[in-house]
Amino acid sequence: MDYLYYPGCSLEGTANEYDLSCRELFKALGDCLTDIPDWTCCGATAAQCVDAFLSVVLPARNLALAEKTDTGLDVLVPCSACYLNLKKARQDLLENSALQARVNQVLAPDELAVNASVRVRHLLDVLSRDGAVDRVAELAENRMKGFVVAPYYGCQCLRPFAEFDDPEQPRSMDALIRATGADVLAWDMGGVCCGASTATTKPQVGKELVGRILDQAGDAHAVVTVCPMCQMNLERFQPRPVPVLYLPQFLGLALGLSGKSLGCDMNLSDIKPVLSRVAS
Amino acid sequence: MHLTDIREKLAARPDLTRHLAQVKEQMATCIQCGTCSSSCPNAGFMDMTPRRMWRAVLTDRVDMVFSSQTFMLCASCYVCTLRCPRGLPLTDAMAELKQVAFALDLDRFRRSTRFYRAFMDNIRQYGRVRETEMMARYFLAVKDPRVPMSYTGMGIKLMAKHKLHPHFPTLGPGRLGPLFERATQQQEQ
Amino acid sequence: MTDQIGKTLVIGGGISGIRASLDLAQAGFQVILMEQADRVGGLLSQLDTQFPTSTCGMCRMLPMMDRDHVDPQCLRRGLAHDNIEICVSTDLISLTGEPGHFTVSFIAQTDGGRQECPVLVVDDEKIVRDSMKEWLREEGYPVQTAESAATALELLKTGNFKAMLTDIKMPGMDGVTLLTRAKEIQPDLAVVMMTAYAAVDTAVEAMKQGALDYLVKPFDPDAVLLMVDRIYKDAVAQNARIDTVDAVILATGATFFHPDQGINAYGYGRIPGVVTNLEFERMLSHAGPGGMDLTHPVTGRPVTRIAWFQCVGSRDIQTGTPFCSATCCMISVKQSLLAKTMYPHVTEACVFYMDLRTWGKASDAYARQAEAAGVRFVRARVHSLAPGLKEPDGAIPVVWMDPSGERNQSLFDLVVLAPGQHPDAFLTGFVKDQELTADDWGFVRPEPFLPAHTSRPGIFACGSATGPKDIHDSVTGATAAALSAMQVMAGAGRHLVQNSEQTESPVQQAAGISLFPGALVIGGGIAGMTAALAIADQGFEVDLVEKTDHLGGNLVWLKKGIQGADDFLEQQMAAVQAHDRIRIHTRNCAAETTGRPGRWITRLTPVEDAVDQSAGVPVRHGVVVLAVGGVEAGPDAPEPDQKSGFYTQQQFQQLLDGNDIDSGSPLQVALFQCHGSREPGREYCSRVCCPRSLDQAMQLKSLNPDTRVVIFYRDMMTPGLTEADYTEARKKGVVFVPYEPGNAPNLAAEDTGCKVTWTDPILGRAMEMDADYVILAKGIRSGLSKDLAHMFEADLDGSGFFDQADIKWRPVEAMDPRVLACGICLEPGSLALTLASARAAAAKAVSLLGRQTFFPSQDTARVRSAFCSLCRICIDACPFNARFIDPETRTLKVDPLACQGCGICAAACPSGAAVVAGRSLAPMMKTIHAALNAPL
Amino acid sequence: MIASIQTKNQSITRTLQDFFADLLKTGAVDAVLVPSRISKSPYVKPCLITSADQMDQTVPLGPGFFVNAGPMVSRLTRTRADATIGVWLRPCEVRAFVELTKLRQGGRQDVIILSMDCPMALSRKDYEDWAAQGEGGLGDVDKWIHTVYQKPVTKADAWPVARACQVCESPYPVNADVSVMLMGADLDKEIPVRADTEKGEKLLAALDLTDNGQEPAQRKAMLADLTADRTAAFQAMDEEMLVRTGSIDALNRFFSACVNCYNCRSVCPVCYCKECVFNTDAVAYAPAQYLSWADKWGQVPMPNDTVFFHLTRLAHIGCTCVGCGQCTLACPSQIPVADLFISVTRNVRKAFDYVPGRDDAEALPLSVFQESEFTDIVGMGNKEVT
Repeated sequence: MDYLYYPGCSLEGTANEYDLSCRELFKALGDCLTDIPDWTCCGATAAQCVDAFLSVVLPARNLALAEKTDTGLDVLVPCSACYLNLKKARQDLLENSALQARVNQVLAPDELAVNASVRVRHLLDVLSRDGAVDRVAELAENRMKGFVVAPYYGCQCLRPFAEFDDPEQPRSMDALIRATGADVLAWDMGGVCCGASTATTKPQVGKELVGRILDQAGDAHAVVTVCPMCQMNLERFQPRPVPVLYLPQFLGLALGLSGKSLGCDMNLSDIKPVLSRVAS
Repeated sequence: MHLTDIREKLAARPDLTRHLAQVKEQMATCIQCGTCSSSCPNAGFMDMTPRRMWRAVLTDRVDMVFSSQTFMLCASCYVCTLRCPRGLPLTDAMAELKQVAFALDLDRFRRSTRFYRAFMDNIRQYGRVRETEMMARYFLAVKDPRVPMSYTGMGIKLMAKHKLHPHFPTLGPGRLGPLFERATQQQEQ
Repeated sequence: MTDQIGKTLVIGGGISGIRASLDLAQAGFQVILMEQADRVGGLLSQLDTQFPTSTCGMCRMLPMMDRDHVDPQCLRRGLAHDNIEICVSTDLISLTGEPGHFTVSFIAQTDGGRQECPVLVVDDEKIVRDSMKEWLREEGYPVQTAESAATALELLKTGNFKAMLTDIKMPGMDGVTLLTRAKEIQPDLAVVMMTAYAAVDTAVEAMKQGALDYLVKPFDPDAVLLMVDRIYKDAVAQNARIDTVDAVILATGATFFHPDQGINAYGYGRIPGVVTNLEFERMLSHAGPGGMDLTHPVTGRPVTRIAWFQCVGSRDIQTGTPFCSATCCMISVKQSLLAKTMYPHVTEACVFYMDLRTWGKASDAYARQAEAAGVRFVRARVHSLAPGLKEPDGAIPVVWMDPSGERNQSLFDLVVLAPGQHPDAFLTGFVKDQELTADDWGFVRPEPFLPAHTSRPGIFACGSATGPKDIHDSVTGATAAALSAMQVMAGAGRHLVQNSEQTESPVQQAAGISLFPGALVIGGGIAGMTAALAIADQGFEVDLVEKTDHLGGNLVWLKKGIQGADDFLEQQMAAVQAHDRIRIHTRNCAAETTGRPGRWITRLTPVEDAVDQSAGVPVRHGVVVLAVGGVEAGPDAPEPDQKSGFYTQQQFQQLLDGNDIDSGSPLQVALFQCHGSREPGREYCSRVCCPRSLDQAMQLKSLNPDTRVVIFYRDMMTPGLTEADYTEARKKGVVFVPYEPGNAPNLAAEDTGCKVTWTDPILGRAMEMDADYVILAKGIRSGLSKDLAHMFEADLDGSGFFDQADIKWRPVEAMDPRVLACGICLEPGSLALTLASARAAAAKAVSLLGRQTFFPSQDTARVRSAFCSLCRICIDACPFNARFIDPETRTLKVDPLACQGCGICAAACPSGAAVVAGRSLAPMMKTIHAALNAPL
Repeated sequence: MIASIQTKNQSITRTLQDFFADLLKTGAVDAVLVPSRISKSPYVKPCLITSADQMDQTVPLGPGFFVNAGPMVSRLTRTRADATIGVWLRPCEVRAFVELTKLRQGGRQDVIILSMDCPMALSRKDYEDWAAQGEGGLGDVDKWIHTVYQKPVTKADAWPVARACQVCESPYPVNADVSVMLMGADLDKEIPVRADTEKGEKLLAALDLTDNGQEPAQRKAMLADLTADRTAAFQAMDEEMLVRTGSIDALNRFFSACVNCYNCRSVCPVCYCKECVFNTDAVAYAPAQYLSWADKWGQVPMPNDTVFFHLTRLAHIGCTCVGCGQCTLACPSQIPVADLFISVTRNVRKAFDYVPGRDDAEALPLSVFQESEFTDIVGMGNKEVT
């Protein structure tokens, strides 16, 4: 299937390997990602804290761009924060026609209009529900057998929109991980908050929360994530070295793609154990 | 933080007083069950639990609300929103408190305020976030040498991984200045 | 003539349905009792014990008369009555008509029912196919699935499907094409389109091409079932049985919330040791899976630590349940008490609650009993559970926060969830089909002042169909509904089933006792008037006694606070006064009574200060209805006066009603709940004060939205749908402050007003207000005196209210069924409950008076006078006052209406003179014989 | 009030005879019921006497006790007698009468109960031997009296008293109108008499007795010692009974000599049924039934219902047995029936905290209905919540 692709700012910067691996993985799976032309920042956490209206306008601009492509394709978003902003704006615009009118007034001079018709989907939503599991299983040839993986979901892909998974007990990664031949660590920390941007401004928060999470990952050979913020925190505040990599990196490796093409040299955590595993 | 400071500042800003009243109204059906607070991953770092803070909102204790860091520590994980038996938009309301706090420009939240300002300026200018420049602006804005120091280690790491690009590729027509302006105008109408 | 015998359809065979059916059957009417499940008994089949008795007493519902016609065994195992036709596993197909002439068609599921309605589900998503299959199979439909249109078409060629549910968007052939092709194969096939993203346009297009309807994903199981039910009913309509009834009683009950629905924060079904309270009930049961011991369902080890979580699918917007389910608190109190007392190995029993709603009669004392037994009550809502992966024995860590914000953690072996009651699919469909008025949540909304009436004349409702209810309220409501059905049948000129005993031998007739054919109703409040009118309307004489000089009781001061009550009271008073079968005796009271129960001669005398002090009127009556009401409890100690702003609820209501509150500038008002209630001296919840305070608070807020209103409460008692008022008051800005006994807010009276100081438990800060008004909710005291109760051999309970034969199962009568009570001398309650109990009492009275003569049944005791030493040990031993010495013959006699057939007399009598038929000595003698003689 | 009656002729018997005569003479009572010899035989029975000069054959205190007078008083009071009757009863007879009044088999209105510290009783065989020693066919009653009241012993004058008396824990008046306090008194000089009720006061007043006496100084201590001895004796008997009747086999052996003469039932003061169930068809079986039992059990003792009969009686009088021992005295087969009955019933009573004869107002346990009691036996019950 084909998708419109909204990478978001992080994927152009600190989460570059997430971007690389996403594109590589979808290529390998035979899906086509088309970047939303001229996409801009969704407002991240900042807009919401500074200006409520702007926090709708910024994502709305991108939705309008997507609509303008007239492809009818779903928008695939790998970054959970971007996903939530886009999705929430879409929801607000759908439910509040007055708001939609106001936003359109702001967008009009740029020859843009939004009607919130495109669907916004998280990378994990797409991977877990659009048939990727079977294709991964086919291509991975059990390459990850004997490997134990801790799926870490974070918050914003699960909540507040319970779109594709159980927000209390997420499981959508299980089938994907198993499709590689790996085992899934049975833990409760998959949906527990890592501290998100609070950890950026208050490192002690990140240290404690990430510590709590990774303490439970004892038996796992690696932790996989689907959010740049989570990835950053989990790599930055490790109580002891654990390989943390993005889900598409992990799936890509399982499919036999090269570590380099998946940006595996860019991870802050030491993911050599995973790489050597695939090499052998 | 003195009660009078906040009261005075609020008195000068009827829009914010209204905003606060709206937040209070949104929270009116809170039954103080504490689900939010025992769910909150950051509750341990907060000087008062979310429940106590909401109670302060509902009993008009603005002094307590804004002398607390609680809402600033909200990481938007939405667990409380998910679980609140009254279906209250707790996470969104936290953000609204942040908005009020920023608009009041309270000293105690200077670091956060400056950070988010720097962020928004960055978007306004480039359309997308240029992380390196944004941080530099932020460090300048807080005017506190300890702040950049605390990020040095991380910066070096990121640099080593080629994740910080001092020269970000220029974006064509993506500048959002006019859009920001129009949004501001729209709100003022 | 059979066709003239009154007949009522009762839908639902749970507690309410059985109660209503029995009431009608005993009164001599015919009943069709229809139940979808394969047995009657409803929820009770799974409950061994009930609060606040810790026993099961369901058999106490069995009739006091007509016992020979009823299976004398345990009601939980079944029911049989000559006048009740029981149709289990039966589906209602249609119901049309009007009072006195409803046409009902129904069909047995096993007999041309759902089995004959195979369903084909077509979807490319396996999860959709599987879950649809599971839902439909559970309801008894045969289901086949197809993953593509092609497979579906193959199946359609071979199978005789009645319905096809198909996805629209599928790889290969899409749903709309499938529809067209399917219709070619089987033109009468009902096709429902399923569409994922509200692609309504396509679905509507499909309907033009012959689809019956469409469903939008994600599906609500209830919506799917309703759709298939509709198809099924159309398909089998021609096979259904058709009958005619005069009235319909809807007693479908409610369904329990499934804790694994929604976010399932408590991990039900995922974490071993998390069970529902019904599952726990089975574990507690000696007949349950654990046998005599309470063991963990997975590890099999004896359970030592148990936690109960309240409000699972109740008081939770997230599960679509803004209301309280009314019973769960007490179920948990009961279960924790039983677990703690029955099993020494249970060391920790802990109930986590938000408000402990012990509003029922004796419930508060029951909760204290649990507390005394060591049950821990924690006011906290636990947010979620995670399996105790790190705990060696699989214990579940429970984390909660106390009011101060302190985090606590304890380990538990079992967590028992108390799921709430929700309207079930049948009710939803019925409400829609019959166009009944329902509330926002789908419960049937009763007509004002007619607790059992729906918006459709002739269709009545009781039990949880009208909102979550406990057994007590359900049973009362069911009997009230039976009265309404009786009224319809009487109005239609229907007759009773011929009384079978009247044809029996003259010897037995001679042994019967007959009642005086009239009723004495004591108390001229709304309860007394309602009962009197209902009894008189059915053709019996009524003497209505009122000690004051006017009728109306408490409603006179309450009426302004209740919408429509003013007119209602006027109407009732006029009707009573105009009724030619009702004699009103104001300024009178019952002075003394002579004669046996049922043949009472009660002398009415003017009250002491009445001008007319004549000797009094003797009234002969067969039943008595005590409806003397109650009053707002007075001050227990001298209290500051109204100058300092102190008012009781009643006083303040009068102030509000008289527009005597100057709220031009915002006021400060404190409402103080449980003032002198639920503590030693008045150890019960009066049930009316919390709703009244909410009402007064909202009135104050609407007078001036800036008025500061603070309600100090212990547990807000807003069970059931009244929870909505609680939420509404919060929305209006009323502040609620909980307090514990011993930590009540301090009231310091000042010259004008009162300074109220307290510590807010959440804020942890000292707070104060200069209150203009302090309103004390003092609760209700019963107006029933011991003397009056004893006059009719009834008694008061520990709180001074009428002592019922059984709190739950015989809620409006004394052990002697001829002594009835209603209104707030029976128990504190709302106007709706008072009207329900009054109508229930009237139903019981009408039923008794309609029969007049009663004969011993096979279950009542008898006397073999030849052996009787007249030692009276049996009279003393009989708990029901059923045995007496006939002064004329100097022999011992048994009153068949009072006798419960318990056999205590037979046990007490040494000479074998007291016997209960059907309970022979022989088997016991044989056992002893064998024990003594058998070789060792 | 406590009055002192001067001892006449150093004979307690004589003094009491005069006392009864005075009761009749003064009109304080219309009749007295006192044990009296029948036709000069050694056997005594309660006799109803209305004439003051008929006192010489009466034996107010002695070891002869062949009928419990409780049911006799019940017979005299079942309906109103239109007369006042003074009844002279041993403590266990008072107890029996009180139990019967609770069962509506008599009433206290027409009687004045006079009771005494118990002189105890001998078994029939011992009594006959004792009687044969004395003059006029009767033993030395006054000597017996002096022996039993001067020293608290369970064996009087070398004669072993009946087992029921050996274990009796309340050998002193309870619930009487007038109590004669013999224990420890200086019987050569006086007999202290205490009025316990208004009726008793009136009676003593009618005899011009005044409040000039006092309870013998040693009486309380002596009774306490006596009771302690007897409690110990009871415990020994209780243990013995457990061994002798603790299994069905042992129980069958214990009653093996029983011939269903029903004497024990006839003399039992608290067996009050109008018609005993054992006289009815309930225990009359068809021949085929006996034969089938014989097939099943190997043998059927005839009569068949002996143990069953005793068990039934145990059930019926479980709470009311007054421990008078008449059943043993009456048994032709020398079965110590009372030993078993006293042992069992005293334990039953303990469970209900009931003491027969203690108090008129104390209700019979079987006549009291409680929804919740003995929950360990009958299961859960929780009615008392309000």
